[in-house]
Amino acid sequence: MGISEILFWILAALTLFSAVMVISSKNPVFSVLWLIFTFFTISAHYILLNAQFLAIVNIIVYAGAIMVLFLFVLMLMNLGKESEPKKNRWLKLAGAVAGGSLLLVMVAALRHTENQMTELVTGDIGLIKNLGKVLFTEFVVPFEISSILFLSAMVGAVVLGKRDKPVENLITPAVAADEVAVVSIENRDV
Amino acid sequence: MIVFLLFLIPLIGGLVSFLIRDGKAVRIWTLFVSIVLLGVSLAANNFVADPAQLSFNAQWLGTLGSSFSMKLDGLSKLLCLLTAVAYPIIFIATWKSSYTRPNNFFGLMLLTQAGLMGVFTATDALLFYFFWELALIPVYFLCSGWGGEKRISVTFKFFIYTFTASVVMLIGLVYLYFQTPDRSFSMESFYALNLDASTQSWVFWILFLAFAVKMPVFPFHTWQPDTYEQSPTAVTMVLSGIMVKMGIFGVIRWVLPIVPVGAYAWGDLVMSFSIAGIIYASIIAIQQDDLKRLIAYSSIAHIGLMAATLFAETRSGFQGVMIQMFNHGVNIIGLWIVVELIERQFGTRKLSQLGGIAQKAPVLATLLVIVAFANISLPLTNAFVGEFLMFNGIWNSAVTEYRIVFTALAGLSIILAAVYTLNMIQKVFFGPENDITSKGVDIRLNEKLALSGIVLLILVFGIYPQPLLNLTSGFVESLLTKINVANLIVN
Amino acid sequence: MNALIFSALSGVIMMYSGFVFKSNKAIRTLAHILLALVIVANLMELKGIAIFEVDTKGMLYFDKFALLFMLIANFCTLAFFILSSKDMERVGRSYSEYFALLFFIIAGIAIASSFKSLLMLFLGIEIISIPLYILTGTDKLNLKSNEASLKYFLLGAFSTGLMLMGIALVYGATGSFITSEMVVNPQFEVLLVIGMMLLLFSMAFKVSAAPFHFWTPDVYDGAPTVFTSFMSTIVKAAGFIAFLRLFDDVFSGIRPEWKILVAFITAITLFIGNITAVFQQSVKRMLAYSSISQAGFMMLAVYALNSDAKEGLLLYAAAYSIATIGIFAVLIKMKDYTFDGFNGLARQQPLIAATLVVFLLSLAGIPLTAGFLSKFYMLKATINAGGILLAIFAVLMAAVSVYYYFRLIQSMYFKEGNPIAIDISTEFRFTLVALAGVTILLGLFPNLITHWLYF
Amino acid sequence: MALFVIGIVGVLTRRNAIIIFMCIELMLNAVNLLLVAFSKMNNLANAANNPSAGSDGQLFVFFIMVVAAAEVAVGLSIIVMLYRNTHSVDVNFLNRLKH
Amino acid sequence: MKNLIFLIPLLPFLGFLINGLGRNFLSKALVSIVGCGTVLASFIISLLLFINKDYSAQPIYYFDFINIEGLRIPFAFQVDQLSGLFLLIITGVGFLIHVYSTSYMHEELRAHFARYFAYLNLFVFSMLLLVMGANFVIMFIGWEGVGLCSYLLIGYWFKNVDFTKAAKKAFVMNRIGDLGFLLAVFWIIQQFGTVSYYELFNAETGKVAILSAQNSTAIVGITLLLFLGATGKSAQIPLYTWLPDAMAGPTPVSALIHAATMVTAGIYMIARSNVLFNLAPLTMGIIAVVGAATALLAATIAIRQNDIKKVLAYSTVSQLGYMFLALGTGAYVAAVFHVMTHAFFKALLFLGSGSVIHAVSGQQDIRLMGGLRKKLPVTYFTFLIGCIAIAGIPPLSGFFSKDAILLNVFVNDKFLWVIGLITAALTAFYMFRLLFITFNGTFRGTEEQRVHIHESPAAMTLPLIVLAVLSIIGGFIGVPELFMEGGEWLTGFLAPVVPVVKLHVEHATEYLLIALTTGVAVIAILLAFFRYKKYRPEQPSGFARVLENKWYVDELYNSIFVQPLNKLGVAANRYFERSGIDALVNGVGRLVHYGGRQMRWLQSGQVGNYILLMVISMFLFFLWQFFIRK
Repeated sequence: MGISEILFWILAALTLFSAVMVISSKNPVFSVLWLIFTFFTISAHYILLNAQFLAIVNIIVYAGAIMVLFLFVLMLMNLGKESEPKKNRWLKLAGAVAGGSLLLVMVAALRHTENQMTELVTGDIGLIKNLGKVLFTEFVVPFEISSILFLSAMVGAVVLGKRDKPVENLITPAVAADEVAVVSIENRDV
Repeated sequence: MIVFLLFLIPLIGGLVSFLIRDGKAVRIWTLFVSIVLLGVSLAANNFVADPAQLSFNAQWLGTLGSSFSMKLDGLSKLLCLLTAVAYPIIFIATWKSSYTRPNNFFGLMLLTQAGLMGVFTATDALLFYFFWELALIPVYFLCSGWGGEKRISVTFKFFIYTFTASVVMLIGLVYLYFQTPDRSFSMESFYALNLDASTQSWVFWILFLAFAVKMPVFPFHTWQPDTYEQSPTAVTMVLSGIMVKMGIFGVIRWVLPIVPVGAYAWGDLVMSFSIAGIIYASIIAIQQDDLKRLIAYSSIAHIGLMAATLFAETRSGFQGVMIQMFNHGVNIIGLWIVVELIERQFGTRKLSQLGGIAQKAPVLATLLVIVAFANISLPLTNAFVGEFLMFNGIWNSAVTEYRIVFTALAGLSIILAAVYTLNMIQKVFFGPENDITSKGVDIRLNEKLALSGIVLLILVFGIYPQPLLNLTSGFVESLLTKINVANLIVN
Repeated sequence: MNALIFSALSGVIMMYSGFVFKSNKAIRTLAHILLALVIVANLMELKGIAIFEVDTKGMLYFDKFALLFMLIANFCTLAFFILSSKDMERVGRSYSEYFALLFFIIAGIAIASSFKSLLMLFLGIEIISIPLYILTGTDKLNLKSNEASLKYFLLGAFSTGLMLMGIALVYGATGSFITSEMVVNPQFEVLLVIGMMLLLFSMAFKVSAAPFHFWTPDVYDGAPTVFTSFMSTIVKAAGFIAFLRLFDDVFSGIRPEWKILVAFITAITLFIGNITAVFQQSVKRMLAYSSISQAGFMMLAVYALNSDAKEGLLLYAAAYSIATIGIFAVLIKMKDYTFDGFNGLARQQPLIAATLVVFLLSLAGIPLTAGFLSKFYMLKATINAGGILLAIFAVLMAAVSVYYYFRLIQSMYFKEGNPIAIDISTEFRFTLVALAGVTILLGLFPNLITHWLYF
Repeated sequence: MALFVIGIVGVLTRRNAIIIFMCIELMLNAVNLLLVAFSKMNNLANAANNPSAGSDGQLFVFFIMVVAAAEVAVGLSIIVMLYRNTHSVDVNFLNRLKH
Repeated sequence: MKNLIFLIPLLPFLGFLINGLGRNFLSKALVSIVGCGTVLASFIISLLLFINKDYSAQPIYYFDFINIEGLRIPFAFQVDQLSGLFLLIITGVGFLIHVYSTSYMHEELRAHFARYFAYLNLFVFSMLLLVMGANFVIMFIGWEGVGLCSYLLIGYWFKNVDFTKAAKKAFVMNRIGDLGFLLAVFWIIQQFGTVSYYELFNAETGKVAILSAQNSTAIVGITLLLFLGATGKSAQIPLYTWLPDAMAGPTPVSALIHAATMVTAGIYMIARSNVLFNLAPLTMGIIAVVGAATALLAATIAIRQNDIKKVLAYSTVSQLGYMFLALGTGAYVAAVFHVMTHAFFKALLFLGSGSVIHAVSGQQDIRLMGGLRKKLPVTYFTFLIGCIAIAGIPPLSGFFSKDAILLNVFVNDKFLWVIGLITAALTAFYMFRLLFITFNGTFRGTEEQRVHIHESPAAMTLPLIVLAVLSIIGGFIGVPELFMEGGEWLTGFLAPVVPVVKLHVEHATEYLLIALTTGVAVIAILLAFFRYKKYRPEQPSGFARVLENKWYVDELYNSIFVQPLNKLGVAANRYFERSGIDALVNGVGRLVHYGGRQMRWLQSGQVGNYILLMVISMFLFFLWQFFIRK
């Protein structure tokens, strides 16, 4: 059991723990914070898997941009306090049980292959240089296409936010943040 | 080519009549079209010998293995003739009935006729299905648009019932299509099929169901009395005079030759149900107070006999069924005309409210009595020949062990038919007049004309049925060959 | 590729047209012209003339099937534009943006119908979905619209998650996203199966097949009717094309694994769609359920997965889209969306009622309409694939569907009432009649569409 | 895998729209992680001679992030819009559309 | 002469058409001429045939009625001795009845008068078809035709609901028998492949003779079914109840039905197929027993009837029973002989009773008559002759035919002979009871009627006289050889159709029997004379009441057939049709509807539930895929 493996197990445990905290926190703000923590642990996983680029992007985009956006919206709506009414206990239980059983079934189905998944390897494909090359050669079409996606998301945000002044102001930065994120990624790649 | 005309004339005539706004003009136009069609049909039956003229073939839906092919053989000739004969009579008989939006009404009537002609002549299964529905849809609109009080729900039931059965039939046809070696919907390919016994037995049901509902065979008959009751009489005439024949026609053309072994295997069961239906419908008919319902149940009984005979698979039986299809069509249209006249004059169809009309309308009474006796198949009326041959067919059947029981039970119908028909005559025409009927007058010229036409047909084919028999004898021969050969192969 | 690029560009143009033109009419005209251009481009490519040569590295492949479907989709969109684009004015103020989003969706459809890489599938589906989330919510002051939008979004995102998981597992099992390069590692076949199932679920979600259909009625009902019209027809058909392609390209090797699953999903979809539609009082909601039931029929294509199924799916897409767009176009004009709201329409607007009848008959699958033949193709394909019981179940459900479609006919023709229909122009009538004509024409000669696949 | 299911459970059990949304993000991350792992695993053999082998998986992750970002933008704007109208983000409150 | 054969039925048919279509234009005189003339012409042709002995068993072919492969039914006539004899009876007696009717029905409206004659002609036509047909199917056409005509004529006064009901009853009862006939025809077709008499019964090539010996069940079946047909038409147990009710029609119609036509059809048919029946001893036995039973039963009922026509009607049933008794013992000739004599005297009696009814303004109840002898001398005298004839007093016709029957029965079965004898006594008794009550004593009707009583016009009395003469002399064509050298002419005449069976009876026995029969009859007459010489209405009691109510057979039929059928119909309609089958059909629809309503609850509108349901179904799919399927 090498060091990386020990690290892996620790990280995995941390990830799962924080994920559970995300869904079980009463206060949404804490949920967000736990989620950010989860993203960090996942990034750590990426590094373990030698995908450094993704690790960084993950932190920047997710933990940085997206989660801040979440937090922002939460604060805006003043939902910081526990505002969630009691959900039907049975329904909750049913949800948990159903999800749990799904997990069990899937894991059971996958049990032959489970071992394989934990094997870690090293390599340098995760490096920005290599990825960038591939992205702009082989993956250029999807890359361009994803711009359509963004355009539509942008238009959508505009459409949805247009009428009421206060909210419009709020949404626009969000779009801007996304744009920034994309731009930053592009810059980094190049 | 002439067979295509049989379909084309009513189609175009129907489409044109939608455009004629004037009520009078559209009546004249549709009558004209139907008479022209009658002429064509007669010509097709009598003067056209060239087989190329009697069939029509055009490329259509080639990729699906289907083509637009029609043919006039003995069976089709007979039924096309019936359709062609019935329409002018119906139009004449209902000349005085007023309809809102007459152009739509008559247009739909002619479209129905086109569909019927198509059903009777199509030799391609998919085309057959098309026409099957084409005949159904206009009828739906006719019944729902111009019918009685409860028309909407009743017609709806009728429509969904028949539609459901017919789509199941479609599955059967497609299944058969995949069994043909050349992947074709043509009748010849279907006839050439030789499926194994177990397949045949379930395919039989899939196909038969649609026809059973259409005929209708007990216990699929419950849509019928309601529908007949609620439909406008002209439509009821089409429904009962011609459309129910589609079911029998379907069995003859699309069931027996294709799945003979299936038909053989289930023949006893179907016969039992049909015959139970005869008795059942007759018993109920005796209790009916509504003229239309009474006739509807009587029709169920008659059709039950035909259905039972089909599965006896004898020459005499088939001949009987065929001639009876024609005759029953004529007779029941006659009955409906009478009902129409009565209802229009007196505003009621209730037996209990009528009576004594014979004094007020002796001509009507006389004509009705003749038609009614044709309905109970008195000798020298047309129906006797058919029923005689059919009973004989069942009696002499080689495919069922219970032939004697079947004949005897089916024979009860001639007694029960007498009971309800005479009941009807008695309650409607005889006895003293009452408040409702005392105002009556006798029928008008157009009605006399239509009824006399019917009576003439009844008597002519009652005394000299041979032309009709000859028309179908060749067809019956080939049908028997197909069935027997197939039975032999399997046994 | 032509159509994809043209439509994407058109989207961009429309996005800015709002700044240039102030009149809605001008925007509308522009949109029509652009769409016509897209269609021309599409036709050219179908004829073998490509304006743009783009090497997609095997990620997109514009074969006849895809192109033909795109053509159908574009034509239907054109019909939709002509019939209903004027009514989009009533939804909200961002008129040009709506068009932009619609064009983006068309681009997404182009991707989803021609993908060869799971990445493209994912992107295509997302490009279709995200604008739809937005369009659903465009009636901003209407709580129903808001609610529908959120539901759609949450559930859609959830299903995206499923889809991604599925893709990841398939990738794990095969080592590639490109469908032609997939090599199944026998060791991981179970991964492949799970991935397949997850993809199946998410695609079933996108095409609203039961039991993943729950969003459909709510969203279709809540969305502004104009957009419901679009999303329940063209978009759904595109989903099916993608579905069919996915299972044809990727999972045809493990067909025994999913055949029964698909059959089961098909059966429940048919059942739930039809049975629930029976009880609806609102025509709009009825159409939503009807779209579920129609989806059940289209699922048969996935089940059968043969050439009949492909031809049939194209025909089905055309028939179903035309009919539904036509009905929605009239529905939009009505004041009252319930069945009773249609009472007596035949008296007031005989022509429109007649065309509606054609559309309804087509949806119900009555012969002489395109709807019949497309259903027929599906049944044929199914029976060919051995699913005769499924076929019988399907037709029985089709018979149930007659019930609710004919209720509308009954309302229009056989009941008395005074329906309020607004703003019916000659152009509108003309287009409706033309669409009805197309429906019947396709019902008589389906080859008009299907022969393109082979010439 | 477990992460994925936790996401699902989260979606199931919470009724705050934003948290549900977050749980979905969690699911996406689980996928990402898995993809990266697979991209490694599948290219164990040829990692040495082909430097870009397995990059498709990682790029896919990249695209997922892109899409997720777009989704977040749209999703949050929808939530905000709804909040504007109802002052609630409770999904159970959303039952005007049913049957 | 043979060329004219087709005219025999055609003429009455033409008469029917002319009168039927022209009923609104033709005057009564014209109608009468057409009606009577056509029948007369037929009679003349029949007579010419008889005189020229133009009889042949070869069918005269006209056209193919039904011709399909394996079954050819030509429209052909066969006029041999048997049918020739019947032709004479039908057209002859029929003509007289027509003539009688011209006067009897004179008060009817013109259109109805014409209608009446049209029906009458049609009746004759049908009956002619029945006897002339060369095969069973043509016979069946006539067979049903007379049923139809009886229906029309019985219900002639259609305003009266009871009359139309009687007509209906007649037709339906007949139909029951017809069904038997029809089934027999099918069986014949199956067994022999033909329905032509010539091909079936011909002595040389007849298929019955060739094929039948091997399969006696079929023969028994066929004959039993044929007999069932005969019981319907000829009013035997169990289907006799329609005949007394058939009195609802005008009296001449009763005469026509009872005497000349319809009811004799059964006898004709069995005599015609004697070859077949001879092969089925079992059937013969049954026929004899049924015949005897009917004869006795009807006779007992007749004793206590008070309606003049009903007495005659039951007498007819009883006499028909006699004929069947004869048939059952193989005495076809005797049966036919009795048909003929019966035709004479029963027509006479009916027309006489018509004359009486006519005289007393439509009154039919004999309790309200009496003392008519003086007022209606012709009627009385002819009626008396009729009574003597039917009672079997020598040398009137009834004596010979009845004697022939009883002799045959005596040889075959002593017990049945005793019944026959009792019946003969009862016959004599009730006929003379009728005679005495009607004509003797004093008039018991209203004053108005009394004033009105008058003898009928010549058109009515003339036929009475002719028939009376025939009743007297008609018996001589069958005088037994015992009395006259060269007797049994009828047997010889019919020999080509009915093979001669020689009875071996001692002359002494024969004389004894004759004496016995006559003696019994005379005693019965005397009894009747003393009892009813001075009739006073009396209340029936005990057994008499049972008789007056006809043994309650109608009520029995009503409660075991008619009522259950009606109840079944009501039940079927209400419970099975509406709430059974139809409810099932509608139930499917309702189920769908209900299902739709329940399904809606799945669509709760809650996102959480949606996802939960999705996840659960995913879970189930996984479970199925990986754990259940394998």
